[in-house]
Amino acid sequence: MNVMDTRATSAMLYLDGVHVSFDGFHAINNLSLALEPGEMRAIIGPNGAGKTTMMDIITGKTKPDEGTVLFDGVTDLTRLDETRIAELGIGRKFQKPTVFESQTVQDNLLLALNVDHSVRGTLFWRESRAETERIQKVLETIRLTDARNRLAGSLSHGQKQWLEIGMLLAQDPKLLLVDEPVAGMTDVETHQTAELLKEINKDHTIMVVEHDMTFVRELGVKVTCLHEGTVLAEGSIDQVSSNERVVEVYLGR
Amino acid sequence: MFGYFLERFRALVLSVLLIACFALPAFAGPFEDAVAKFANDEFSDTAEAIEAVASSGNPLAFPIISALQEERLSADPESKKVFITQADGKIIDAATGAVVDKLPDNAASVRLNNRLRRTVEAALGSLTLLSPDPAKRVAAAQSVFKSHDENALPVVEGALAKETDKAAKQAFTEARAAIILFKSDASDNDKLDAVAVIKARGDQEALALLTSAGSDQPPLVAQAITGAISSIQSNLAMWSAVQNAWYGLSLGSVLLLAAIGLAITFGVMGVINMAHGEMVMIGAYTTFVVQEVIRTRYPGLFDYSLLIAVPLAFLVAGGIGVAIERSIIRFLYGRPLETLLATWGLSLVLQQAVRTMFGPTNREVGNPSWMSGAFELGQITITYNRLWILCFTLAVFVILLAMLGYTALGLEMRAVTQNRRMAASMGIATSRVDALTFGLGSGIAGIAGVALSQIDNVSPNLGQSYIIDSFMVVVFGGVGNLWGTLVGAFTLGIANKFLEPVAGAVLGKIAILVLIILFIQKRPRGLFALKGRAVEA
Amino acid sequence: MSAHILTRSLDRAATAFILIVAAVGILVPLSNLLLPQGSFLQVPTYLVALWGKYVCYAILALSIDLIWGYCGILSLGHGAFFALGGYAMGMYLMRQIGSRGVYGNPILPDFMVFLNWDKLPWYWYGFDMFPFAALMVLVVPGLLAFCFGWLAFRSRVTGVYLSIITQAMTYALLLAFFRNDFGFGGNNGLTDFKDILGFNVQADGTRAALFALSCLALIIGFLICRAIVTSKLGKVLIAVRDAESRTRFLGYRVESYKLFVFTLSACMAGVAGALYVPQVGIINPSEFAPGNSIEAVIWVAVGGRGTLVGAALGAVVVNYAKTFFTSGPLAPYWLFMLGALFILVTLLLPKGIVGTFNSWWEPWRAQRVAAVESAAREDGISEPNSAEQAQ
Amino acid sequence: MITQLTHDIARLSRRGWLAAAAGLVLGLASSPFSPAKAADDTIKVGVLHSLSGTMAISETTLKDTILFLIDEQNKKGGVLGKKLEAVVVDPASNWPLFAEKARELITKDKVAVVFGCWTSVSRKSVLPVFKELNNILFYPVQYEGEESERNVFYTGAAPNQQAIPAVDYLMKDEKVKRWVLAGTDYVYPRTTNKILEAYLKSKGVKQEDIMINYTPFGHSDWQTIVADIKKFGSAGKKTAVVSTINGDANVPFYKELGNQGIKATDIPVVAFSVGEEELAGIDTKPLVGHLAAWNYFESIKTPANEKFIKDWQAYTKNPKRVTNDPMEAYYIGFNMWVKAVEKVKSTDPDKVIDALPGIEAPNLTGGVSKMLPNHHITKPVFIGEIKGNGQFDVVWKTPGLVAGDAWSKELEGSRDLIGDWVGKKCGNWNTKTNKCGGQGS
Repeated sequence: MNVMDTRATSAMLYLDGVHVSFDGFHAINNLSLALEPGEMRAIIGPNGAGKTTMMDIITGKTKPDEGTVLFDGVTDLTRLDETRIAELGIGRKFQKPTVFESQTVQDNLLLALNVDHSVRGTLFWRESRAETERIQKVLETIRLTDARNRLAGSLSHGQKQWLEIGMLLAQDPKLLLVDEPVAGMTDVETHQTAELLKEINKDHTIMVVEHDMTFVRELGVKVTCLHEGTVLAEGSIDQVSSNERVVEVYLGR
Repeated sequence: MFGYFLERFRALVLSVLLIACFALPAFAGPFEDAVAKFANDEFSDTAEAIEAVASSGNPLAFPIISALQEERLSADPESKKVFITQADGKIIDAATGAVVDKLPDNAASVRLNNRLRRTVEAALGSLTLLSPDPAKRVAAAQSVFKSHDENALPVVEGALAKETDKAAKQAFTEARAAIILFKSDASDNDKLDAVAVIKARGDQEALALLTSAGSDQPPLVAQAITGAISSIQSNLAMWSAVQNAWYGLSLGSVLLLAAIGLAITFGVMGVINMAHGEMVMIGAYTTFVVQEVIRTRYPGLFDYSLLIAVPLAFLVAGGIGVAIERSIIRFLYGRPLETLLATWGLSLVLQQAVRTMFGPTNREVGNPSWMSGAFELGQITITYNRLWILCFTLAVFVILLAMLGYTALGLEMRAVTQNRRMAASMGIATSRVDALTFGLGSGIAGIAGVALSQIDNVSPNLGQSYIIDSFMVVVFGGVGNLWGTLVGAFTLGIANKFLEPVAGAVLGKIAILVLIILFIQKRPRGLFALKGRAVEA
Repeated sequence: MSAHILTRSLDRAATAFILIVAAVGILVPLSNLLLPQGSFLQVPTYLVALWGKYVCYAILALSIDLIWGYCGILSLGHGAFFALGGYAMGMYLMRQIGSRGVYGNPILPDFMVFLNWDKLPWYWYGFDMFPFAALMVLVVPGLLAFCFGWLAFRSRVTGVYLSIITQAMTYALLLAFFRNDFGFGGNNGLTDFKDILGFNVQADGTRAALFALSCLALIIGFLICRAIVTSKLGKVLIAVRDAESRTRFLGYRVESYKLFVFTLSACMAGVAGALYVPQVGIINPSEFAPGNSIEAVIWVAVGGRGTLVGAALGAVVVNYAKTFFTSGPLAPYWLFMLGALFILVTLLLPKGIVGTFNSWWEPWRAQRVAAVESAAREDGISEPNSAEQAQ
Repeated sequence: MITQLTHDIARLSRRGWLAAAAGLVLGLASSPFSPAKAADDTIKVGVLHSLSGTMAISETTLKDTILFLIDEQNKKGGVLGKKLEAVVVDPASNWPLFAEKARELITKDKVAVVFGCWTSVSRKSVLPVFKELNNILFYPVQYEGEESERNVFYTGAAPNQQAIPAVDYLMKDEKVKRWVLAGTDYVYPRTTNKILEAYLKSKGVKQEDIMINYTPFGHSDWQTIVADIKKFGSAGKKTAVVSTINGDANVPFYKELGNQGIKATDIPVVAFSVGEEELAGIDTKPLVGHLAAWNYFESIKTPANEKFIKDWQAYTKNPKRVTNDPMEAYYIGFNMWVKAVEKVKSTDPDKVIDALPGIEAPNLTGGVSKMLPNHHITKPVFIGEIKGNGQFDVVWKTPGLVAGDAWSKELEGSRDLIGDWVGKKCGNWNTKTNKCGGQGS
C-alpha cells in the first residue's frame, strides 16, 4: 500500500484529473471530485456519463489511465485492488442488486461482517454473541428479520436492494458507494430507502448514484452532475437542476 | 557386384547409343531372347533384360523400358511372351511390336524393385538426353548430374553444344560440371570451373555432390570445394529460416482452419463445442464419400472432387450443427460449462457412430493432381497441397469476415450476440439466428475437414487431434475476435516451427502449451481482448 | 484442531455416509479373507480390486466436487494431480522391486536398464523410502496446483478460460510423461510392482488392506470436505462461486480462498491416485489424457455437484456402468451410452442424482418438519432452513 | 444458474443422505459378476481388444480374426469335442481397463486362454494379472522384445525378426550408408532404435551417419522432419529411413514424403508398423518402392494363404477386406494353442503352458513355425515394396525361419540373458552367471 507522508487533503474521497478510456472511448475525462467526511453526495447524469465507471475506479475494479484517487487524504486507491480497498473501509452497492442468492439472508450478512477475512479465520470461525447481535440489529434496520432464513434469491427486488444495503451496514465501511438504490422500488419503498440512507449518513460518508430525481430531492444533499466523464455541475439540487447545460443533456426541457 | 554391373551396363548403353545415332542395325535373335527374360520373374533376369534391351538399339527398346517404369509391361511366365499395354490401351507384343487382342489370362505385370527402378531411370535418362522434349532433356540431364557418369560426358557435351533451350542448357552445363568434378584425369582448371558451376547451383543436391567429391582431389580443388561447401551451407542456413517461416505459415493455416469455426461458436456465441473436432471429421468423411462416388461413377471428375466436397461438407456439417443446436445446445445457453460436458458426450457419440458406419480404420482420400507434388522457390520446397490450404484458409477467412460484416445474417448475428433482448425486440428471430450461427461454425469446421483430409488421416479420431489446439488458438487470440484467431493461429504455427528444430517436436509442443498457459496469466482474455464494462456483462 | 469444526460437519446424514463407507471398508475385506472361497457371501478378490478402484475414483470425484461444486472452479485437468500422486506411489513401488526386475538391477528400474541409463536420475532419489514417497504424493500435486493456481487466480483467469488452461496443463504433462527421456518409463509407465511396505501387492490380504485403506481415505477426505463446506469458509466459497466480484468488494481475498481449496483438492486427488496405483498395478501417461479428466467431471455431474455424497455416488455409478457395458454384446455401444449419459444428465438432470432427489424430497419434508422448524430457528446459522427451497 | 444447481450440503435432507449412501452400497453389491456358470460343453476363449477409442483402428480387425478362427475351428468340430466360445470384452483403449477386463475374463468367465492386446503398455498392464491368476495370453503384435514371461506367448516379431533383417537388406542390397531412425516416442521405437543403433555401429556405421528423431503420438505436421530427412540424405551417401512411426501418424508422414518428392529410389523408407491395413487409408502411388518388413504379406502366393484370404473375406462378407501380419500371428498362435490342448487333452493352463514349447504349426507363407522355449516363435522375414494398389511386393526374404530372441543380443543389459521355460524354467536366465534373475549382482 501506498501511504503519503502527510494528508494531502481533508476530504474523505478526493479524485483529481482522472482519465480512463476503453479502446479509444473516453469514459472518464479529467474528472475531479471531493467528498468531505460525513458528507452524503448524490451523483446524477445521463447514461454513459461515467457514473459506474467512476465507482469502478474508486473500488479498484478499473485502473485509471491517469489521475489521483485519494482516500482519507492519505491512501492512493489507484494502486490497490478491490479486496484491499474494501478492507480500508469502502463499501459498494451495485447497480443491479448483487447478493449471494443461494445463501440465506442471515448468511449474506454474516459474510459481510467486518471481521477476520483470512482463509484460516473463516475455516476456524465460530459463532459469537457479538456477531449475532450485530446481524440482528442490521436485520431490524433493513426490515428483513422475518426473512432471515430465506434464501436471498427468493427475495423481491426491493428486498434484495435492502439486503445489499444491509450488507454494507454489516461491513461498516467509512465510505459507502451506493449505485441506484431505488431502481425498481415502489414509491413507499423509495421513501423508506431515503430515510434509511439519511439514518446511515449519521455515522458514514455516502456517495449515491441515482436517476430518480424525486429521491435525490428527498435526500436533500449536494448534487454532482456528470456528463461524458466529467463534472458538469455541482451544488444543491435546485442549483443543478436549473443549470442550462444539465437541463440540455440530462433532465430535458 | 551390383554396382559393377551398373557401371558396365551404363557404358554399354551409351556406347550403343552413340552408334545408334548414326545407324540402326537390326539384331533379331538376341533381342527376343533378352525380352523373354522379363518373363522369368527374377530381379536379376529382369536386370539383364534391361541391359540387353537398352543396348540393343532396337526401336522397341524405349517403349519397353518406359512401359516397365510405368508398370505397363506384362509377361506370361509360361509362353515367355512379353506385352506392352500402350497408353491408348492397345496391346503389343514387346518382342515383335505386333498388335495382340488381349493379354493372356496368366500374364502379370513385370515386377520391379528399387534397384531396378534406378537402373530403369538411368537407362531412360541416357535414352532421353537427346529427346525432342526440352523438359525431358532437363530431367535426363539432372539424372546425369546425380549419377555423374563419366561415360555420359561425350553425349552431354554434344547435347550441350546443340542446346538452345535455356533451362536445358543450364542443366547440361551442371551435368557436365558434375562429371568433370568426378573425372580423375580432368585438369585442375576444369575442375575449378566445375566447382564454380556447382556452387552457383547452390542447393542440397549441389551440396551432396560436393561433399561426396571431397576426397582425393588435388589440393587446390579440394580447397575450392571446401569453400563452396561452406558458402552453400551458409546460404542454405539462411534459406532454412525462410523455410521454417513457410512451414509455420502452413501449420498456422491448418490451425486457423480448424479453429475458425470454433471462433464462431465459442468466440461469438460463447458455446464451448467440444464436438467441434467431430464436425471437422464429418467434413473429411464427406470428402471420402464424394471421392468414392466419383471413383466408381465418374472417374474423370476426380480432380474436381474437392470442389464438389467443399459445399457438400459445409451443408452436411452445417446441417448436423443446426440439428445439434436445436436439440441440445439451445437448452444450455448461459451454462457454458455444462455445454462443454454435453458436447463432449456428443463428440463420443459422433466418433463411435462414424466408427460403426465407416469402420475404425483409415479411409483413403486422394490428392487431386493439382494438389500433388511441390515446386522449388529459391532453396525451399513448397508443396502444392500446403500452398492451396493456405490460400483456401485465407479465402474462407475473408469470406467469413465479409459475411459477418456485410450480410443481413451477419448483422443479425452480431446484434444477437451483443444484446439478445434488444435484438429480439427489434424483430430478429433470435433462436433462428442462434441455430444458423452454430450451423455456420459447424459448416466451416466441415470445410476444414475437406482440407485436412488432404494432409491427415481420415479416421474417427481425426477431430480429437485438433480440438485442443483449436481451443488454444481461440483462447490465445482472444475470444470473440476473428482477427485474434488469425493472428493467434499464425503466431502459434510459426513459434512451433521455429521451436521444433531446436527442441524437437515433443518438447516444442510442450513449450508452446506452457507459453500459452503463462500468456493467459498475463492477458487472461487473449491477445485481442475486448475491454470495458461490456465484457463483464 | 477445534472440535467444533468436526461436530459442525457431522450431521446425521454425513454420519450415515461415513458409517456406510466404514462398514463397506471393513466387511468387504473381512468377507474376502475369512469366508470360504466360493461361498455366497464371499467377495472374490477381483471384486475387491475393482471396488477399490471405484473408491479411489470416488475420492477423485470428491476433490473435484469441492472446487467445482462449491467454488465454481471447473478443472479439466484434475486427472493430472491424480496421475502425479499415482506416479509418486508408482516410483516407490518401482524402487521396492529392487533386484527382482527382469534384469536384476538392484537400483535401476527395468525400463532404465534397457534404455541404457547408467544411473538413477536425481528426482528418483528418496523414493525407496515410504515416508518420503507418501509425502511426495501430497507435495507434488499440491505444489503444482499451488504454482498453477497462484498464477491463474492472481491474474483472475476464471470460468471457461481456467478450464481450458487446466486442460492445456494436463495435456502438456501427458506429452512430457510420454517422453522416454523424462525418466518415467514413457508410454508404458510404471508397472510390474511386487511389494508395498514389504507385503506382496497381489496377495489377497494386501488387496483387502488397500481396499480398507481406500475407504478410510474416502472417509477422511469426506470429513475434510464437510468440515470446509460447513464452516464459514464454505459460505465464502459459495459466495465466490455465485458472485466473485461481490465477494471481493466485501474484502475477501478471493484468490487466497481459491488457491487454498484448489491446492487441497489437488492433494486429495494425489492421494486417490496413490491408492489407485497399487490396486490397479500400473500408472502411465494416459492417466493425464484430457478425456480422463473430463470423464471425472462427468461423474460429479451425474451424482450431483455441490453435494459431496453425490460426487462419490456418481463416480461409483458411472464406473460400474462402464464395467458392466464394456463386456458382452453391448461392448461396441459403450461409447454411445457414455456419450448419451453426458448429454442426458446435463439436459435432464442438471442437478445430478442426489440434487434431483433432494429437490423432489425437500418440499415434502419441509411440510412435515415445519412444526419443528420454529424451535430450531435460533441456531439457524449452522442449520439453515430449507423451507423456501422449493423451486 | 449454477446457484440453483447446487445446495449447501447442510441443506441436504437426512433421508436423502441415507438413500444416497444406500445407493452406493447397492451399486457395489449388485455387481455384474454374479459368478457365471461356465457351460461345460464349451471352452471359453477370451478376446481382449479395444473396440472403441484410439486403438480400435488396429484392434478391431484382430477381434474379428479370432472370431473367424474360432468359427473355422468349430466347423471342424471344435477342440476336445467341445465347441469354442468367444468372450469379447472392450477395454476401450484404456490401459488400466485392460487389466480389469483380463481379471474379469479369467475370474468371472473362466476362459481357458486369452487372445489380446496390441500396444506394449496394454500387455504390460495385464501381465501381473496373468501371472497372478495363472492363465495364458497370446500376443500377436511385433514388439520391442526384452520380455519372456511364463504366461505369455509372443507370436508377433521380436526385433531380430523384423528390424535387423530389414537393415541387413538395406545395407547389402541398397548399399545404404546413412540412416535415419524415425519413430514415435514410445517404448517400441525407442528400444528398436537402441538395438538398431548398436547393430549399425557394430557394422561400422559412424555416429554422424545416424540421425534419430522422435515425434509425439498422432503427429500430423511432418514438414520439418521430412525436410530434415531430405537434408540429411543429401550428404552424398546413400540414405534410408527406418521408420517405427506408429499407425496413425503414418498417413500424414507418407503424404508429406510423397508431396516433397522423396522417392523410394532416392531415400527408401522401411517401416515396421505399416501393413496392408494401414495402407488402405493412403493413395499409395507416390509411395511405390518404399519398404516394409514383416513376417507375412497378403500378396504372398501360397495355397494356405489364398484359402485364408478367401475364407476371411467370405467370413467378413467383404471381398476387399485385407489381411495383415498380426492376423497371421494369430493364425499361427491359435493353431498352436489348439494343438497343445489336444496334445495334453486338457485346457488346464499349466499343462498347456508346458506343452506349447516345441509345438509346430504351419504359417501362411509356406513354412512351419515352431514355439520356442522362450515363448517366441520361428518366422520367416520378408521385405516388401509398396505397390500402387496398396499391396506389397516381396523383394527379399530370409533363407529360412528366424528364431525370435526374447532378449536382444545388441543391448548391453540383455546380451547375456535368455528365456527358457523348458529346461531352466526361467524367463531371464543369465548365461554368464548361470542364475535366474537378470544380471544379478
